[in-house]
Amino acid sequence: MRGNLAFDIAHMLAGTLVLVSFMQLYQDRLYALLNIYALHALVLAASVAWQAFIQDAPHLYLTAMIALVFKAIIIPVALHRIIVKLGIHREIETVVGVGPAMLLGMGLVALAMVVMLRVTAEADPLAREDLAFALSVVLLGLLMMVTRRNAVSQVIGFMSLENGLVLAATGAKGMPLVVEISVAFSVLIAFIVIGIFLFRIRERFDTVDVQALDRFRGERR
Amino acid sequence: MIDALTGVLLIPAVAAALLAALPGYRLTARLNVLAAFLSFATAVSLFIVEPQSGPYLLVDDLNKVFIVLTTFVGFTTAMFSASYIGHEIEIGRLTPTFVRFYHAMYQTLMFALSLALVANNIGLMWVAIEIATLTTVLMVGIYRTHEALEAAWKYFILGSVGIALALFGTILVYMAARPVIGEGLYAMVWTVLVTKAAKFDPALLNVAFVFLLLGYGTKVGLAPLHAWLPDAHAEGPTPISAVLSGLLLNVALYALLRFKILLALNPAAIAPGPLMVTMGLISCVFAAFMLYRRRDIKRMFAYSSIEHMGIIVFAFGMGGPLANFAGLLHMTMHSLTKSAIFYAVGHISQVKGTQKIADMSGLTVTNPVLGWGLVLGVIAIAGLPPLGIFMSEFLVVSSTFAREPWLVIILVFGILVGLGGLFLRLNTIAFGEPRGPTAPAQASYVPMFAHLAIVFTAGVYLPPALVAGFENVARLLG
Amino acid sequence: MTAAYALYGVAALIVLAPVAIALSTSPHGTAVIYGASLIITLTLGMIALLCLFGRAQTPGIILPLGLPWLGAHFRIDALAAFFLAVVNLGGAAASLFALGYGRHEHSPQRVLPFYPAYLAAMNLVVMADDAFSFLVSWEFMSLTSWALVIAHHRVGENMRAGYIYLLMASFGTLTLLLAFGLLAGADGNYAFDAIRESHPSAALSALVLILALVGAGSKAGVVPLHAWLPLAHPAAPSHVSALMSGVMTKVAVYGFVRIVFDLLGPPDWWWSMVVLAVGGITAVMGVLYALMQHDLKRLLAYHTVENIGIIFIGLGLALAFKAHGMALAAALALTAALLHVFNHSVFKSLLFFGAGAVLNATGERDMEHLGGLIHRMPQTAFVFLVGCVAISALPPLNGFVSEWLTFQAILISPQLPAWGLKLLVPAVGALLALSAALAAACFVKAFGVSFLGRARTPAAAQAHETDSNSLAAMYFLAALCLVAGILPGIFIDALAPVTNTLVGVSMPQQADLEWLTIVPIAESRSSYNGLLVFIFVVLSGSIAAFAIHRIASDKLRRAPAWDCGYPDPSPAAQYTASSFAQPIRRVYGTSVFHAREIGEMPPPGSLASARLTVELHDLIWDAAYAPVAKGIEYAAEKLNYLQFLTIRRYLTLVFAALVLLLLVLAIWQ
Amino acid sequence: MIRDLALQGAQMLAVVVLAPLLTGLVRKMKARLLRRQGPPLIQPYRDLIRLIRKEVVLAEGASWLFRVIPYIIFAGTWVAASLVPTFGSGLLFSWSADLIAIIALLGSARFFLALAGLDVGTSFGGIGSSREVMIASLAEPAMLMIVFTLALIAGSTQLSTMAAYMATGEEGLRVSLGLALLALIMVAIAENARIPIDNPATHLELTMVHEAMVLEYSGRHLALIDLTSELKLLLYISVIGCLFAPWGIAGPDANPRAIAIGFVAYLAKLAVGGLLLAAFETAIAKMRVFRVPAFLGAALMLGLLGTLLLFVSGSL
Repeated sequence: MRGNLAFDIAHMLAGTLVLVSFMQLYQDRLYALLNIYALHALVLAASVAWQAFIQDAPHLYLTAMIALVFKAIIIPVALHRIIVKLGIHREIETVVGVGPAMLLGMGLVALAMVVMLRVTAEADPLAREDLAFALSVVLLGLLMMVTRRNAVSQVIGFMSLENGLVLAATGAKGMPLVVEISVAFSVLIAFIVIGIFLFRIRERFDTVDVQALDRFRGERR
Repeated sequence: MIDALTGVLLIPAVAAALLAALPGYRLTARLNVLAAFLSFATAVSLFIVEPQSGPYLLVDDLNKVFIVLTTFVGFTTAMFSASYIGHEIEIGRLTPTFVRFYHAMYQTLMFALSLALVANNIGLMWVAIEIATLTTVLMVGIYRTHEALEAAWKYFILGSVGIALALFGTILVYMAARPVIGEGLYAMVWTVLVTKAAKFDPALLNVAFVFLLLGYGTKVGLAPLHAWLPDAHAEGPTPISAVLSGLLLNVALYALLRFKILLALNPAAIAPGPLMVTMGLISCVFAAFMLYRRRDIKRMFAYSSIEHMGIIVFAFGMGGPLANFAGLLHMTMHSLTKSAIFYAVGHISQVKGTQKIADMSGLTVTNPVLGWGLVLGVIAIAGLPPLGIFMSEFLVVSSTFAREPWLVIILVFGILVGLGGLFLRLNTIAFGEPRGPTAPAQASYVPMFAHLAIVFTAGVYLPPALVAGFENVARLLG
Repeated sequence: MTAAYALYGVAALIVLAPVAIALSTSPHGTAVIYGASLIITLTLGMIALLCLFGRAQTPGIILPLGLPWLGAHFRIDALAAFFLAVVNLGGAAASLFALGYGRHEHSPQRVLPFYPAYLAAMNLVVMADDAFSFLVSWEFMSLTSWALVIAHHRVGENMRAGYIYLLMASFGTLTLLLAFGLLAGADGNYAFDAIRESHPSAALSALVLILALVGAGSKAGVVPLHAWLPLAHPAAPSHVSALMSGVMTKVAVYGFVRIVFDLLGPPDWWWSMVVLAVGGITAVMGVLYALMQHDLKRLLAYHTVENIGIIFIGLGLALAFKAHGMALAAALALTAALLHVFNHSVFKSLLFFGAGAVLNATGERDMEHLGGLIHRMPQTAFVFLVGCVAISALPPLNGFVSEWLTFQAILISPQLPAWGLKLLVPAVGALLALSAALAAACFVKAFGVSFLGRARTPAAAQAHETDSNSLAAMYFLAALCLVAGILPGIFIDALAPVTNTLVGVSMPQQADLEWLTIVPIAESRSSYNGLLVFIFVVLSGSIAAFAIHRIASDKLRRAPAWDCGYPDPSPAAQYTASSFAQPIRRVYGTSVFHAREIGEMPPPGSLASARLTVELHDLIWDAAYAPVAKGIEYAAEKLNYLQFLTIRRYLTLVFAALVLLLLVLAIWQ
Repeated sequence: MIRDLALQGAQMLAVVVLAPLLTGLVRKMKARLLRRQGPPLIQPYRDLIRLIRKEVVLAEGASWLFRVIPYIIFAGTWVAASLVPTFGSGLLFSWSADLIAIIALLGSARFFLALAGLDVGTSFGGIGSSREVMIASLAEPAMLMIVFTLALIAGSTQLSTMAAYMATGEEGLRVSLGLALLALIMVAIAENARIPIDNPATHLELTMVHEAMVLEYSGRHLALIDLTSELKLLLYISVIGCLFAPWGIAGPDANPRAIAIGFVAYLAKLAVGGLLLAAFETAIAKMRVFRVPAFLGAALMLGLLGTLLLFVSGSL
């Protein structure tokens, strides 16, 4: 009975994460995007916590905390600051319209399902579903990076991608701590480096638009 | 008691901390060389006494050679960068603080690379490669010119995406291993995985391999994941270009190989061969064509690295004892040759004060040693005898043509086109009427010629120990 | 054991290279290096002759080099011995010549180190007994010769020549590599013995034949793969040109013979069709190209193409006979081909030496700027003339003998059953005859325009006789031309072991025939005695001279030229090289070169001089090479856009790759 | 042995002695056909003797080669001519050079003559030798094709053997034989610089070939060259004679009577050949130089056709 319920809740949380990814994909204002990302991290934290509960693996609570504090609060705030400082709180110019992006997202989720459900059942269904969702989140994050022109939103896409990873990692029962550490570590480094870069970029150009970066080529045609 | 294995990791780690603390360019440079040499010495000692491999670290035929290779190239590059960075400070492209940072990062990179090689735990390996990536990102951006920043940014974005994909793959491997091996650490320990790989869930392994191929393939620089590589090589300091081409690509490829072995051991899983062959061919031919329009000398050789990675991946993808042997040999030879070329290129661009091919000409007249060194390097990298790469290309082509004629013809076409591109530029760089500044280079030619000498020797004679190790690995790779 | 000594010699040559680097700047460097290589090549030549005449099947040697599990195999069988002799004969002559010629080299450090290495490489190719050592030496040979071609790198066209040469050479090597890949199979039996054991299927060996023809042919300069040859050979210093034209092309022929006659199983009859056709076309095209040249060295290079064609005709006939089990005829054809290999290496080296001497004396390669050299450098003129007569296949010199044998082989070929051959062989015979006649025409032009007549430039007028070393080398080769021409029997017998190993039998023993005649099949059928012909000609000539001078007058008076009453003092009024070739150009040029003569007549009353310009098109280049270059350029241009995408686009690429692979997974199973 | 040697000697002598006579005959006939009196038969001998007596006037630019060449070409042609079976096929040294070698000997003679044309460095010499080699470049292959045809029929390139085989007449009439004969005549005309290819009697600058080459020669040199060309004419007629009219040729070890018969027959052949040539030359006009390739190309094609027929079927 409990297994079943546990399954449903975990399933629900993971599904929510995918849903939130879709919201990110849909959202095209920077502030709103930040908030949605915070929500994303929140949901992640919840699902990780739940995993910790049902796997009664205490160290996962730590991961949940990291996700909650770090991703749901600190990073959004910091990014908010940067946006204000850079004065780029304007609309994000997306490459493809929201509609097509959503459709693409649907396709990706379907693909993720097809690929993952191939997995034979003796890898337990919970892990299987989780993986399927995680994969969709990863793909959606990537899609977001691809469809946004603005550096900040690309960073957000990247981080939601990493959320997908965390989801997968926690879904993997009994995975050694090394993974969480590395994830946290990677997010930390990622953030610092991005910060440095955005700072430098601020120094150099008046935009963090990646295309502006691309104008400075080693080798012009 | 510290055995050689931990020594290889400890020395660079300590050195990194030390170099971060110590001021003064001369001292740090010397220290850097010293540390690199010490780790090289310890690595060599691995051949004499083979330490016990535990759940985190291991030594086997596959990584032994690469550890020695990595530490050796690290050592020679340190020597090279000592003279190179000195010149950079003189002309004021780098400030002492950045040099300190640079040296610390250099040792960190060495640490990460060695760790990636000796890691017995796929998670640990991933972490190591990630550290390596991040450090190189910082070093590529060190000049803080527009181009450098842009290159670093590009490298960073693409690299971290690659890292993420690789991590996902790693997790999937764990998921596949868990039902068989059971939860916990040992489901990520390489030596254990190998023994049980046959029983893993094939579908999971397949997905895992796709992610690992793309993730680590980004580091290897396979087209179409290569985009970071040319700019990172071109805009970073030349020692870093040497290390990138010579070591980082190898290490990433090494990680890929480990997982290929896993798949090879599982009969039900998708054959990794076709995927690798396809990507290899694409990279080889694509890079070969890209050589023709290059105006920046470092970018050109970066593309040639992509081409060779393509050849190597093709070889492993084809499989078979000979092709695998050739692939391993090619990895070794390429990293030695390419780093040697970058040593030459570094000094050349310092003499000429530019990296633009159009502005350098007649080097063999003005700086004979540098010029002929470059010519020799290009001859080696183009796969002409009697240097090492010819042997590996000979083995790859001749051993696979009977099996897959059309694919091999594509490969040969790529090789030929690449050769054409390389020599087209070499002719203008090394020969003809001299152009540009012709000051003699204050350079240490030792590293370059040491590498070329080794490559030459290997082209004529391979030591049996090396051969035995490679043959074991080749058999393992299937 | 002899193989070991030979390897010592090669090792000595290789050691010589670094020594040369050290000595290249010192004044004695030239003398030391060339002297040493002269001695070594002579020794190697002796060893080769011992192997050839000693008939001793020398055991192979396996050095612990090259592929670790295979080792480097070296062996000197009869075939190898013969080519070894050719290589080192040429090498010795070139070294002797260079002892004098090399002194005028202005950048010796770019020639000296590569020269001995080049010699060593050519020796190794011939001695190699496994695929890897063979290809390493083969490509090393190309590499060193490339370095020599671009020795004078400041001349733009030399660099271009070197570039094309290196590309074609690597192309050839890779083709051979594929051929060996087929022969050795996936598990890599690279040793020649192992390859001989393995019997590939018919289709496979046919493919190997094509690959070998392309690979070795591109090095030998077979049309249409010859494009690099007339560019690269003249670009090198003359003694190296002599080596490249006279010797390296023969090494290429060796590669072909080794693969097709030795390693490959019994031939299929249609192979010979391919080889014959290629040979015939090469012969005629080569000489036609040569006729259109007025650069002396380039003309000689194109003639190499022609002679390679003649050699391949012989090889093709040998293949045809071998395929139909006519061993004796095959032996005849093969002997003809190999004899021509030797002959051509001799007189082509001689001619290139002569061209080098002229180049030294006048600084000119362009025949339009030469003329009258016979007065200034009579000895060079004499030996060059000998070379011209020899290469034009005129009795009593050696060029005639080998072509005569080839004709004899053609005359046996009606007995071949295959219809294709029945139709092809006579045509090839006609082509051969045509090329012989055209060659004579071409060398009348070469010698006549550059050595006879009046000097066209001051440089030619102030020419001086070349040095004694060069002359010694040229006289030696000239003597060899005569000896091989009047005593061919000896050389034919020397080739017997070679044909024995390749087709099982050899031509009948010639040496013990009376009057040293050569009789390929039977006296009633055909025979030739160079010695007697030579003696007769000399005798009757001297008799006539003697008689006339004794009984009639020997008075002589110098006077201005009569020239039908219109003597023109300016040397420009002489026939130039291009005007000499004009009638032949009118006959063949329009079809082969799309040659057009554009005459611009000034309008009546204007004092402008009329102009006649001739434009020639190298159709093969336009059809085969230019498109490839264009294609690569185009592809490079198009692909180059990928260097300039935005990061997002690159990410899209990654993303697309991921999705694609996942789709593959989803569809797979 | 001695006898064979004597025969060989006789042959050598005979050809040299008869050659001018033949030329004289041809000239006389041509004159007669044009209803002129014409020079006496022995005129060529007189010319030669006079030329030999005269001193040589050597152009200033001439080199040593220029002076040697007349002897070389004379020797070459003479040797070639003395190896052709004329009245007897039992020549001692006939095996020392087969038909191919004989052609090649003539080829080397031409090679040197062409060089001589270039030696003094005059424009006419250039014209002559360039045209000469152009003609040769077509005539020689044609000749070789003819040789192929005949050799394939007779199964030998040995002239004496071929003559003996032809004499048996067991071959009968064959298409390729006819083709070969036709081609051979065409080549012979071209090689001997006769009308319509070239005019031995002209000194019109733009039409002459052979004469232009030897323009600078005088005295004994010129005599030798004239004698050489006369020899050449004789040689070709004798070749045609011994191959296509092999009647009366004395066998290897024939008695003096047979030899005498052979000699008479040979004289008759020469006479007939000369007559035909004269008639032909008077009947036809000289063609432009650049029509020559077509003419010789036709000869080449005929020869090739003959060979092809033989290759394809033994009975045509």
